[in-house]
Amino acid sequence: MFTFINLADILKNTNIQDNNMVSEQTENVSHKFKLGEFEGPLDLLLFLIRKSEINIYDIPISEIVEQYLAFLEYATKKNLDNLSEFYTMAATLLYIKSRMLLPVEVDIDDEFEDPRAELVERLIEYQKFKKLSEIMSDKEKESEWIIERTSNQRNLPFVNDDELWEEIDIWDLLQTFSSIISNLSNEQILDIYEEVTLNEKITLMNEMLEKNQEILFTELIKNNSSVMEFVCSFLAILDSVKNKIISVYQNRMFGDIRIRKYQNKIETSREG
Amino acid sequence: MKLEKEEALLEAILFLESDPVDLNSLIKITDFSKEAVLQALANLKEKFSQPDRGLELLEIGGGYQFAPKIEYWDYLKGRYGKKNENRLSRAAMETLSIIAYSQPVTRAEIENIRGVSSDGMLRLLMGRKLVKEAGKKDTPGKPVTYGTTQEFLTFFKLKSISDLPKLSDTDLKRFELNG
Amino acid sequence: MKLEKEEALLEAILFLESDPVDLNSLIKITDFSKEAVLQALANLKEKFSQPDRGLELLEIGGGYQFAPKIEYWDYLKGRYGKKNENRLSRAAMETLSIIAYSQPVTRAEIENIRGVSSDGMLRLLMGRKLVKEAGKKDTPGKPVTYGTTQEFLTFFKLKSISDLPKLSDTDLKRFELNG
Repeated sequence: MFTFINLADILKNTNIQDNNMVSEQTENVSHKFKLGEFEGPLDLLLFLIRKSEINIYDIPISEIVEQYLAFLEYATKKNLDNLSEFYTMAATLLYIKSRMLLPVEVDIDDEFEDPRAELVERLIEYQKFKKLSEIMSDKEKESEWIIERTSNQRNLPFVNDDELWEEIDIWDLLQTFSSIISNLSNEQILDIYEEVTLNEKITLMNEMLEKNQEILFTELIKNNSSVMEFVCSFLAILDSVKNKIISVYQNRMFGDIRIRKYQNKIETSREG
Repeated sequence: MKLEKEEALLEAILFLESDPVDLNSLIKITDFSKEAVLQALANLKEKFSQPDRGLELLEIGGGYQFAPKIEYWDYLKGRYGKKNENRLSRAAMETLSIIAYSQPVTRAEIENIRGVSSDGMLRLLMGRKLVKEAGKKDTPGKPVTYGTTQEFLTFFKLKSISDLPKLSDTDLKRFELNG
Repeated sequence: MKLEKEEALLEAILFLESDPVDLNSLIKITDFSKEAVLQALANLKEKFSQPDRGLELLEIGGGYQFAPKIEYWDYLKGRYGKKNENRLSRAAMETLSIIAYSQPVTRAEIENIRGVSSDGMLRLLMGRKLVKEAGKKDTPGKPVTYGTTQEFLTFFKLKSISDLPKLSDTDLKRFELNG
């Protein structure tokens, strides 16, 4: 009679070396034998065959049927689900057993005549995939850990956080600058807060010279009421002449000053 | 063959991408010839195998991808590691290996091998995107067949389905003796 | 100094991170000494500057980060650039605002205001044509100065640089009070 014992004991006594038995599955050795561990009737059959140390190609069918039915009885008592497939297999086994009992001269070596042949073939096939799924499980273990990048989406240029502007406008720029400035010491900001700066006028002048071959001094003045405007604009011209960025021309005394790019200015300024 | 520019650009692309990129995409993005891309990839692979490189160039599911070398994982696990808690059950793995090694295969064929209904397992595997419908079989009733997906290859780190691990010679003999 | 392992691990970390990683974090993750990390980073920077490398090691806002070299951006723009066409990172924005409001300004001056190396950002802004070299400063060493471009004006819909909004009166007052 089939009794439910520790799987480890069964495996310990099972010689799986040369008898075409069920493939080694030592992973569960230390576990208590559990009904739920059978994936189906074929799985159960393979277990029984292995436990009994019998040759899969010459299954003593009466013995196996007896053990199989004992399991089924136990499982039914325990109200296990999904037993229909196990019952189907029981019917198949009983059919094979009855065929084996028929008083017909059967040559056991001729597998085409053997009523067990089809079942054996299925068992072998199932056993093969069991082995393959063990290999796949090992492979899965290699993927036990995955190392993930902190962000899957990478773009140009490199965006650092999500607090970005779909469209930044000039006020964002001002605000950014303003907050940078608020953290600075006074020495660092010196001429940043002036209403008009020399640098600003130099920049404006360069900008205008990019579009026009020649500009007039008065065009640099944006606010006629500010003396600083005039001073900075004039200083900008002096500074740029000194640095050979522009050349200045005057048609007559006190006339407007005409400003042109210094020749080769681009080349000299881009060097280095 | 010296392919400095090609290698550099491919390095940049594979850095920007996090998933495997297939050859055709690489050719399209770079506008290089297939030969140049393949040769540059081979050169890259070789270079990244040097011990002063922390990444390696993997070929997974027909695509190319950088990944940190396994020997550095212990350093990286703490901050970047994620454990795969979602291991497949034995039943699911059985079903999956039948599909992987016999694809395209119908549900009836799977159930015949396993000896149990495989409806739930199939749904689970499709839910995890490891398995997909692969067409219909040209037999009466035109049953749907199933096969593995790109995600399957990625998950198992396989170059292609022909890279599936094989049975050992002993096992092979055992299963073929009376096959 | 040979730091193969250190370089390799740092390469892997900077590959996994999407934001710049500061020195302290790198030391913490790797458990290497500060000197080793700094030296390995310097070695990496040098190696990635080779023409067969498509990435470069940038130092941005006090952190380290890999980025595709600017010379390959034209290839990469189509696929990886779109989303950011109108976006600037905070670090870039800071640098740009300093240049816009203080131009012409030297790199040393920018770095003095930001407190961090602005090499990468300057190159990024120049790559995007928002900033250009604007001449040389008349001080010892004649350092290059930077200013905004025509594209800058277009981008911010400004008629001219004199249209840049001014700091508010409150800001001005605070300065005067402290000054």
